Amino acid sequence: MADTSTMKASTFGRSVINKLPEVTSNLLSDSRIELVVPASKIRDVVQLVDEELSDALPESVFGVDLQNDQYNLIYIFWSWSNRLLVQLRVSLEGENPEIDSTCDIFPGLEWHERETREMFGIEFRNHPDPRLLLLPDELEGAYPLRKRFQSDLSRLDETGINPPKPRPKEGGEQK
Amino acid sequence: MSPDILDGSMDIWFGPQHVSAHGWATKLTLVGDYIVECDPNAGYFHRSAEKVLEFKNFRQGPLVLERMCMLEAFLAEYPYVAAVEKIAELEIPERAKVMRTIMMEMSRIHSIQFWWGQFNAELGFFTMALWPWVDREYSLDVFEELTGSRHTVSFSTPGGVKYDFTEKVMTQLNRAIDRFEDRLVKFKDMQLGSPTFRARTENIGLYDVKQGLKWGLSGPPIKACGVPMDLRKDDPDPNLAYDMVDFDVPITENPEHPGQSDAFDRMEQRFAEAETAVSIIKQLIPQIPEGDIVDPKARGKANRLPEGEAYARVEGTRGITSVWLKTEEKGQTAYRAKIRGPCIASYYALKDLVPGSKFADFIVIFGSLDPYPGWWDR
Amino acid sequence: MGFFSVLGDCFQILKHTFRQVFKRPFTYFYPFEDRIYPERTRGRHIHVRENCTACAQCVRICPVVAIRMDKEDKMYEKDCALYFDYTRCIFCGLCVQACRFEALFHTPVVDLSEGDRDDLIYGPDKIETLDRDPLKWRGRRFR
Amino acid sequence: MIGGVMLQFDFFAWLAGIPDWILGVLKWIYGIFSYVFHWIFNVFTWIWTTIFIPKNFMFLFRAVIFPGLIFVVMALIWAVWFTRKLWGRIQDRRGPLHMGKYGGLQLFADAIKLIGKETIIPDKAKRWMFRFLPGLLLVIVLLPFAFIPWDTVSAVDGGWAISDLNVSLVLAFAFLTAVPVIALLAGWVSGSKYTLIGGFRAANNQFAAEIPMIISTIGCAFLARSLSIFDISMAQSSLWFAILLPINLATFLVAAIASVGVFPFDAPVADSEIIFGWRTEYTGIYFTLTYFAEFAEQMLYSALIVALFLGGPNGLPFLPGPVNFIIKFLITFFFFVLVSSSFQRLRQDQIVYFCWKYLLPLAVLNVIVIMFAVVYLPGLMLPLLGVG
Repeated sequence: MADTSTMKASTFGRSVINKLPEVTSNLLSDSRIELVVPASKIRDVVQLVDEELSDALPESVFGVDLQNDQYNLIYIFWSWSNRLLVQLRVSLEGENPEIDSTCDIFPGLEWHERETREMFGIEFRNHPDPRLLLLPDELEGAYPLRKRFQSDLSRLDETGINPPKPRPKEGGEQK
Repeated sequence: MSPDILDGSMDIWFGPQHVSAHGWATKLTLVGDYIVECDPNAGYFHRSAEKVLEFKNFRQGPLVLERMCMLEAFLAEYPYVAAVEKIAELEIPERAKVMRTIMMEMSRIHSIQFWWGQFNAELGFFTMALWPWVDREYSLDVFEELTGSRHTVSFSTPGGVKYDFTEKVMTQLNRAIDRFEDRLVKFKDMQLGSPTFRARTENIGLYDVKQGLKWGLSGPPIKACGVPMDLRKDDPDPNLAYDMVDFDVPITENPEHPGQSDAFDRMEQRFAEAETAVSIIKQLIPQIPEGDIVDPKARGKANRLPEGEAYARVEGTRGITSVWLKTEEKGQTAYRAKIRGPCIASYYALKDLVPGSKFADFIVIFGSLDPYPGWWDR
Repeated sequence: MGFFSVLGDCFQILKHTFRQVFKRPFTYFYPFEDRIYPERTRGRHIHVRENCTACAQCVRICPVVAIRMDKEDKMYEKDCALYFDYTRCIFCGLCVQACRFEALFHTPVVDLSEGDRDDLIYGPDKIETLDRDPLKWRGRRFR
Repeated sequence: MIGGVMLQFDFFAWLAGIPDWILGVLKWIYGIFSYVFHWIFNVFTWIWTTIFIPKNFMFLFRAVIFPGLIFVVMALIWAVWFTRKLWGRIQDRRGPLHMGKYGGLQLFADAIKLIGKETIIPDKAKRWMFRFLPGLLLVIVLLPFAFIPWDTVSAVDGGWAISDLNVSLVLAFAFLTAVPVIALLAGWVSGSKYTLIGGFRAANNQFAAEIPMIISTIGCAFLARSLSIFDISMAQSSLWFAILLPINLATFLVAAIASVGVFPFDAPVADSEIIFGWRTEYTGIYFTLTYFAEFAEQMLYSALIVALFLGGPNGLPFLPGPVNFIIKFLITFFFFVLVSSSFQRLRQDQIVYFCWKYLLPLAVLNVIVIMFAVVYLPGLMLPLLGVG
């Protein structure tokens, strides 16, 4: 707990931006704040979250596929004593984007990072255990949660109705 | 761990075909009777729920969520519904709010009853496993009377709830609550006073708050350390009726190790959770207002949602359960739905928590954290 | 914890278990006794063909594609031959809620087991009739 | 042909000789058959005459049918049914229902199903030992039933008992000590890690429980001045040792449960920790044998408790000895099951701690108290015992 009283979201945002001016903040509500973080600074920001909010709970890390090789990586932390929800948003680009791993600061993020790696193909540098978490070995490198991944609609004909969308084009990444 | 100790070690796979490993597998390295390394493995229960949610519309979505953890189905489906409601800016009728809250607490009681029996079965006391499951039948009767299904309830829908309380549901509900209250008083002493139970659980799986928060633990495993971290108080959902009741966050503090919790504390904590849930339901039952149970315009509004992002959370039986939802403009389905189950943290925590303990205590530590494979495999 | 208090706790537990031996068991003698299923029980469906307008809302809402509507079979205008695949149905109740013409209902018949997988695909003749009274086919009641 | 008479082959003489030849062959064959038949007949006669000497017949009858093998196996089947039914009742269930009246034939159905199943032997298992051990286990567990004194009259005098030795108590414990050795071996030869851990845990259980259990019986042997189980049970004709040695009764019961390895002490077969302990790899008929052996061991300990502490066949005087014994046996077995379904499982180090720290001093204490009582209060004790 940084202070004895609870910390407002805007206060927290300001204190982060003061230390790291590259970060921009975006107040979602009174107790929720979103920080847009450049990919190179993610370790510093997570370190700051750990220092400022001593009871920070790492809720999750996950990716969002924005198509055309654009990805968002979202970190969510919750501090119960400050009633403060911190959401970090990192924009990534490229075929297999890379970012620093933060699971030495918050060990609880290790599996979330593993899952993001296997599902989206976002590499985490210095990750201690970069194995597959949920997927079987055949799907290594298939990245199922990307939008390009072709899912199985083969049995849709049986319903007797037309498929709601046109079928995905050939050349999906399914192996 | 120095390599010469590991020379005489034995790797043993706990699961996936183990009797008590239902949908998970953990690789343990034993030296003698002591575990020196623990490698929890996930993925045996993976049903690609997040990908499935991208193909289901917003009325079908809760069905996927409630199948993540059928023991707390009312709680599990709620975050998705809440996220949809946030994006669509739906108004929820008062009656639906109270009904949701009552059924979510009932679901919590059901989940605790199941876990109570499960934990005793893991400790080798099948008598005490079957007795709470008798009470659980009464909870299931309530669910069946209300929704027509015992586990996969599909109760909440964007804009309200699907099934209304009838006279008979209220009778069943009161009966289940009263019976559970009686039995809880009777069996709490029997459970916590049992010498063999104390011998097996005291000082087993000890961790402190700081460590637990770093792993991402939430809910009863943290509250058992004496920290009142509870979303029902800290981040109250406007669509739930927790502001209508007066309750304290249940915590368990053990004077022998303050700020830490062992398996015994976590058992005690779950009893306290059940008592709180019972008191919440008892306060809410007289306060159920009259009115609609679902917003009549919600069905049309929830068909196509505006573009938006929402993060909805609920204090589940096992910890913070949340859904992060992103929708496209006029999207019929979710663009991205991230399910954050509480048990991914408690299963991951075994990695650091288990080494150093005895092989026979592994299942006690595992059971006391109450992980459910659906929550980490999704 | 003294020795004698531990002994007392042990005897307390033994007392509970000993009493339980002489109580009536909670479970019931299943095939010969059965409980009363509530009205809302989401069992197998029944299709009222007179009310059906073949709007196919139930087919569209079904999250697992368990319902198939046969539109080729045009015996008369309002034909709507529904095929329910109970190997896939998850009994979520969405199709019954989607029906606005009171043409599709759940029944409290929940024991659908068959010897053959194909028998679980209920054709139009089977889905429109109940082969037994759902609540009165078993001998004794329980609870 | 030089220098000899050419014997002309007389075809007709040869032809005339054929019947004799055939007759000779037939006689020869008949001789063989009659010899064999007489031999078998003599053997049967010998067996027949030996068995139907009344003394021999009764011995065989006792060994095979009534207090012997078939009775014990029937009791075993009943015990399995009773245990399951009682567990069901304690756990608010009904237990087996459908086979026979009240599920009484359930065990036959189970056994037929298990025997019909495929026997899977793991690749890493030592095949012959793996096959041999379950049968040996059942035999070893069933053997001490020969020393159980079912009747007030000894076997020599024609009572309903099989045999007795003047050291039968020691011999019974010798057999029972072999059980965890077999469990350990079975765990070893199964070639699996879980079975190995289970085997060692079984050995650990016996290591913990055996000493308190044997010391609990010392008091009985002192008071009866004999190591024969029959003599011990007959020494209780006026006063049961349960009254003089109540603590030893309790310690013997608990140590017996620990030694069998059922519920509070089921670390060897703890199904939530190690899958089924040393029995994990056994399937089909082998599993049935080990399963029976566990129940046979429970029954054996119940019978020993009755014989050593509860007066054996002594009891209501108007009932025959075996009936008295069986009534007491049923009650003891009931408590055996009741205790074994009332507690959480102990860890194996806690089992050793418990058995050695609590059971052993208590057992010794009771023995010492009774020794002093015998020495200093002879007037109080010995007339009651009927041995003074």
